[in-house]
Amino acid sequence: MSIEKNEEFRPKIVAFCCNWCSYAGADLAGSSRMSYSADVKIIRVPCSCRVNPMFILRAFERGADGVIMCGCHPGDCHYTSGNYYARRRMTLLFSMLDYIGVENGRTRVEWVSAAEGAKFSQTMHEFVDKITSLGKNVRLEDLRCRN
Amino acid sequence: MYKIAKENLTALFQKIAAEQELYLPVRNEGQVNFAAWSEDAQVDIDTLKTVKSPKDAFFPQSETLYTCVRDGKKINIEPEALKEQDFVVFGMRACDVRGVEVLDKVFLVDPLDTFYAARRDHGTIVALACHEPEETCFCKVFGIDAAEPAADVAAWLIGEDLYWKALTEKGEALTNAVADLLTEDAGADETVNKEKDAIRSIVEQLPYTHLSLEGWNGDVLMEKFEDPLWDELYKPCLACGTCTFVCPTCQCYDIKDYDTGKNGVQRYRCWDSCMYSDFTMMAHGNNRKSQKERFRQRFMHKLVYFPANNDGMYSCVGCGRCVEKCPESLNIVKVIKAFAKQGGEK
Amino acid sequence: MQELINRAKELLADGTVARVLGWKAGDLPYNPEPAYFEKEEDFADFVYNGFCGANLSKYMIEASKLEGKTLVCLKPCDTYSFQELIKEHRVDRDKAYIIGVGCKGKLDIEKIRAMGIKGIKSISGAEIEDEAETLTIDTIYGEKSCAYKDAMLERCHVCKGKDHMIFDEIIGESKETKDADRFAEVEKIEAMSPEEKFAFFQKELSKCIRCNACRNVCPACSCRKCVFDSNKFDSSQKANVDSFEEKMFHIIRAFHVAGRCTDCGECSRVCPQGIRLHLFNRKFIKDINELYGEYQAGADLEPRTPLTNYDVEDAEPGIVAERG
Amino acid sequence: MQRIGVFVCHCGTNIAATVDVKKVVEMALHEPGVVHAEDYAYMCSEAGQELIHKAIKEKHLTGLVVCSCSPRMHETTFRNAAEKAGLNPYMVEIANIREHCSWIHKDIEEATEKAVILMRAAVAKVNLDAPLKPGESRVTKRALVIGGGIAGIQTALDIAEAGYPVDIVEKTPSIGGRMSQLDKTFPTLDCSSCILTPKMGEVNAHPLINIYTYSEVESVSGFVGDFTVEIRKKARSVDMNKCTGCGVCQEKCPSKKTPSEFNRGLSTRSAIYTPFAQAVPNVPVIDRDACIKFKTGKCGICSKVCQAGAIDYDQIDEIVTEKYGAIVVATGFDMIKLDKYDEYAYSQSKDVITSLELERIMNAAGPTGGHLERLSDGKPPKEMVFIQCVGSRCADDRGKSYCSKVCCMYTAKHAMLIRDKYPDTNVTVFYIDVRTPGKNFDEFYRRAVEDYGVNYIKGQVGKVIPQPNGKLLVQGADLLDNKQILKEADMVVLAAAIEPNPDVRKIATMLTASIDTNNFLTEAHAKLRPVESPTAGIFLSGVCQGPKDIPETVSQAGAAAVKAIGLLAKDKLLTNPCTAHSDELLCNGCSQCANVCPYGAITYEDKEVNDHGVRETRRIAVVNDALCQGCGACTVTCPSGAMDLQGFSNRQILAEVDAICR
Amino acid sequence: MKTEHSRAEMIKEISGVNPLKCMKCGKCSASCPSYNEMDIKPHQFVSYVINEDIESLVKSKSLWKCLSCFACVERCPRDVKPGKLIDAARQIVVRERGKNYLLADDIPELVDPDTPQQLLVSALRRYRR
Repeated sequence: MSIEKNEEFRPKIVAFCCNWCSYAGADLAGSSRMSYSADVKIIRVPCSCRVNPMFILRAFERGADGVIMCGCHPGDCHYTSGNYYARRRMTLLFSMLDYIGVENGRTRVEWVSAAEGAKFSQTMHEFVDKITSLGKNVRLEDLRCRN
Repeated sequence: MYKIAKENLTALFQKIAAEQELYLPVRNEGQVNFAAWSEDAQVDIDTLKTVKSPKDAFFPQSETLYTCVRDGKKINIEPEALKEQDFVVFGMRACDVRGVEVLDKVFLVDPLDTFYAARRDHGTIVALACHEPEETCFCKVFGIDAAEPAADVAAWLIGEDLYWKALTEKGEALTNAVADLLTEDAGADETVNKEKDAIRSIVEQLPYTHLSLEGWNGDVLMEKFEDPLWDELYKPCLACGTCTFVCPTCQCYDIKDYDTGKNGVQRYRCWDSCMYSDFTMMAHGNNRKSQKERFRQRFMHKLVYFPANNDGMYSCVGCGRCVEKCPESLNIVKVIKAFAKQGGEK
Repeated sequence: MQELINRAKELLADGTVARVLGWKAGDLPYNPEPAYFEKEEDFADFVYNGFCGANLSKYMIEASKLEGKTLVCLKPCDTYSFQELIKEHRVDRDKAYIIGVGCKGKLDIEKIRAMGIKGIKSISGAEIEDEAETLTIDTIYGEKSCAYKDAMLERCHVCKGKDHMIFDEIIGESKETKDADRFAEVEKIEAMSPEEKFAFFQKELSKCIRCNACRNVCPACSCRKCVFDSNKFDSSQKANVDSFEEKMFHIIRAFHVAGRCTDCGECSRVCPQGIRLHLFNRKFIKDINELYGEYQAGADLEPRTPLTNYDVEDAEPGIVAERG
Repeated sequence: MQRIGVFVCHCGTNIAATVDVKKVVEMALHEPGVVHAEDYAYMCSEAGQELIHKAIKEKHLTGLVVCSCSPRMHETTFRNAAEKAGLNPYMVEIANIREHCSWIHKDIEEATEKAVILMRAAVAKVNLDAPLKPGESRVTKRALVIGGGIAGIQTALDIAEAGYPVDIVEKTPSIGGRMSQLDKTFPTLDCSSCILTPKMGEVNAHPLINIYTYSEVESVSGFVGDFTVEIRKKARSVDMNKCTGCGVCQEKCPSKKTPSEFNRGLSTRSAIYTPFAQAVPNVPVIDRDACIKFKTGKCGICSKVCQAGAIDYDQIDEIVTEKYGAIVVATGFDMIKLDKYDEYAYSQSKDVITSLELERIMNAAGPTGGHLERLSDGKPPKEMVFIQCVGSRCADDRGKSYCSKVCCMYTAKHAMLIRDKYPDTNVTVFYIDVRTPGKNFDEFYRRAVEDYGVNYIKGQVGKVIPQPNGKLLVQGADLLDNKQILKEADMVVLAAAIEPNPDVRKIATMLTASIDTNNFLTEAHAKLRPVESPTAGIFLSGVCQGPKDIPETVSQAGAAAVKAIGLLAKDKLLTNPCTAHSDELLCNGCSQCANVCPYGAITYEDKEVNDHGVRETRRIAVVNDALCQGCGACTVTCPSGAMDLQGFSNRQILAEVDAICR
Repeated sequence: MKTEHSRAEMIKEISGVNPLKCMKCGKCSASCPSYNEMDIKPHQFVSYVINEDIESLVKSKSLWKCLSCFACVERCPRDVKPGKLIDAARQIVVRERGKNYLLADDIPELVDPDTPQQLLVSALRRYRR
């Protein structure tokens, strides 16, 4: 299906949200009617520590232009320590992506609590703007999946 | 016999590439491999051995066979087109040329591999004699003459000139196509013969040249298969695929699917390696459970099974790439020698 | 070498060990192979010289399953890998008798070839005992020579030191051969623009033939079945059909060994295409050192590695962008 | 292949006004596996659920996608509906097209496009869903309390009052803990033993409470609801059943030189002893290191004088094995050692003491019979100096980084008591901050200043120098007047930091309960689950979790008891089925997953596997479903992908990614 | 002349001290043997650096009254170490005089007759590296 209205660049953005804080934060953004771009699609995971670097690379492989991961604030993890592990993993992964020449800013981590609907919406705004300014992801995609 | 000055080779490559695809040894980040020619490619025909053999030209490491595209709840199958463009592979060596003959025995018999056959039909091979053979070479063991490659065109790089001799119709056609860059040279035969003698005399001095293949043929299957020596030989093997991927004759491939999401599922084939733990893994399991069995497979195939089915032709060509590249310094020569040593002791 | 052989024979004879894992002389001057020695007469082929670069610690995974102890010859840098394998319960310390063998830097035949030396008949100066600074190489095309140092593996230029981290006894002397900054290459790349970085790695990785030698030789990559061989993540790959797959494989491989990689350098040693694979691992090591404190995998038996540990004050992932 | 039904909710106009629900239904029918799709005004209503029920039955659906509000809202509703129709509840996935779509987008085309993509992702996930069943585990209706101080006593009483048997394990010969050593308690100044002793008696007499004193936990295995604990009952050398507690043995014992632990070494005790007069149980133990009989074989006086014949020199340690459903840790605290604080001259002068030592000196049953006197010469002090924050709030490794919380209040108490009883004695307190949050706390502190004339100086003491005349020269700073103070004192009292009982690390390891860098046990959630350990079935009571005073300890003890009772009240535990599990053919047994598991749910077994015909024994990770909470930390740590999470499997998440990126 | 901000930053860099860690307990001032001779007291050094009033600090008597006995460094519970701040402030003075390194021969003319001997030892130890 293609309902694209015009030819302007519409980024594909995958957001991994932990069930306990960030997914609830996104729900709050919704119930508070705090809009953000429809280009963001959320995948629910139990905890940010469930996010495997392979998921992020897979999203890029399949043509995602940006990937953002949201979890509970450090110290507030439902599972006590999950986001601490996630933080190290993502820091190293992002550093590696930067190192091999992927544009800075295609990936992001933000801690969003269940009460921070506004922050969720604001973060998504910023991220969509950033990705839009970076343009299409061409460095990490698999050409076979290209449109 | 024609010749062309080395300095004019770029013009020759330009001329060939204008009409058809051209593959030749190119240096990239310190390594020489066959690659498509381009103006800024760093062509290197002095390096004796490319890391990978040129078999990709006819049997690429991976190639799509067909694509399944979903249309609602129906599935359409779109086969991949066969090779239609002529191409030239320049700079193969005598051993590599024999490697292609081995592949022909596999892919050009019934059932014909149409993808391979199309490439063979459209490809012309220009082979170079080996100016300075190296200590890992043992082509002579398989009756290959490094001084006189049996390709569509044979060529010799001597001093500042390349000598050119068409050997087949395809070779003649290519020669005609580039005729205006070649000059006829009456004294060429003599120069080339001298070079051939020099090459052959070096080959005689190589440490592996006199390797004996005694005891290796299609008739020794069970005896060799069951030999306890394999229990020792495989042990250092890491089960990587280096030897098979640099080999000019290894022809095993796997067929896999890749789901592109929006562009359907591509079914492609890619080189497999008998060294890999999932080689010939099937739904019921694996019929070669241990590394020993997989390791044995490679050498038995080259030295016993293949000759058994192909009138005694071995599927090793003595290029020595595996000798150079095995991470733990295992190779077919050591295997042959180990059996010979054991034979001596018995 | 003779001392090593004598001691190994002695330990075999008195039943302390059931076999010896060392190196067997090759049929060319530079290609010894890892081998087991179980009988006195096997030792005729035993060799230990500058070309014995292989890290034997990974072989101990299989050897740990055998009856009796295995005497294993480990160079100083190999002992880090061995300790890491102990931590991960992949080798059995009780099944190993470790002789820490001396090391004065190991040789890379590819470096010798790259000097245009070919048709090699013999090499002298690679023996471990002498202090030879020069290799003399007799070839079909005449006698050549080169400095020992110039023929050393890359990893030996950033040697971690001459101390064995774990051993039962030490035979032979070691020399620290470090003469370069371990992270210099990484820093050079870090300083590039994103475009340059991308072009650099695109080119470097385009050589990859997915032979898996880097993975299979790696003592940290000791998975029974690698994710790239299984369908757990739909991740089975046998060839790099698209350049994305090269990146995926090498990034994930480096990530999986991050915090466990001892920087033994085997991956770069074995790559048939000369890809500088250590550039990936060292990037992670450098980041870990900078962000989470100096860490050398395999230097101790502490079970937690930087990626299975955390500190509440850890840097945020945004630091990557801030560093620029 | 699944047979999936897709149900699109209008949510009145909440969804339908922005998302073209008919289009979503139409697009759903093109998706693989989808055999049914329909929309309805309110899917969560009875009528909506009926539609689902009917479709499951008629179309033989194996999986459901409900495109509706957030799963946090109605996932349970739809799972229950599916279960009623005979479908496994975990075969339901929700596409959140309200909160994440219709409510935040205005453009119908855009919102519809996104809703379709979210639906696709959910369908992709259901296609890989597998029926899951919560496991069950039994609950042993008995609790263990480790530590017999006020925290342990209160927890045990509360649990026992609810009707569940409780065992208390106490390391020392008597229960009572630190509180029994205190003289008075703030802010009411009741006598500590007057309020504690009745509770000790109550515990002792309670039919459901069993006390193991002079005992330690030896090992713990099992998991929530079903722990097996080995308790080492150390040899007491006195038969508990025969002893009448008459005390003659202690009087007659010739070895009386051992420093009394109870009096903080300020007095001595006999080799056969009860720590204090009101000890529970009132049965002495023989300290075998001090006993002449044990050291030389001669003596045996206690045995001779004991009319009950209770002395038993041949007793040996006994191991008791018991099963418990819940374990409460109440291991308490001790004061830090002051050996790194030479500047306060604690080791040089007998007249520099800690506040706990002062408690004993002030106590009528203490070493001085309750008279405040210098330990060096027995004279009453005229000038007393209190130094606060000794080792608390310290950034270096000499002390502790945290505030010990109780010192400000007990120092005010000490100062007030001294000024009350000895009006001639001047009291000076050097403080950094005075922290008095708590009911009637600040009033208490102000009374010390205003009514009792205690001299509070804002500033720290740099050095205490013992003088030849027996006095102590205190060099401090007065930061408010900006001057340095030199003051001669007769006694100096150090408010030393408190730290968790050093044994707690060992206990935490046995319980796989997490512990922080200061050795305090970590709570499952700092705000919402403050009395539970992240390890299921382990509860925290008292100072082992963090510094606190008596009222706070007692409240927490009650809270921990309630949590334990809540667990013991259940016959069976239903376990979350979305747990991790390890593919034994891929597992390396490398232990990395156990390193990151916050619940200690992963153990390793040597197991024989058949790997495509290769049979061998391998070390394999095994996940305990009762402990695993399904966070997934292990799945990412596992390099081979052996560890996967049910309900959020690798392939399911990848399928969602693929569907979104398509 | 550098700005006060950059001088404060330099003091922090040289001393390796984060003055924000100070909890104003005063143990430094309580420990200081030169306290009475000082116009700015040891615990105040910290707030001068926080407030970036370095000029007052370098002009103060205290700068040269500090004996560098490091009692405050030893006893500071917060790892703030006022003695190191003072040492760094002195280094700033020395640097601003245009000499990064002190030679033994230069000392006599720089020395204030009131300067305690221990300070000279400390200064030599510190600046003659």
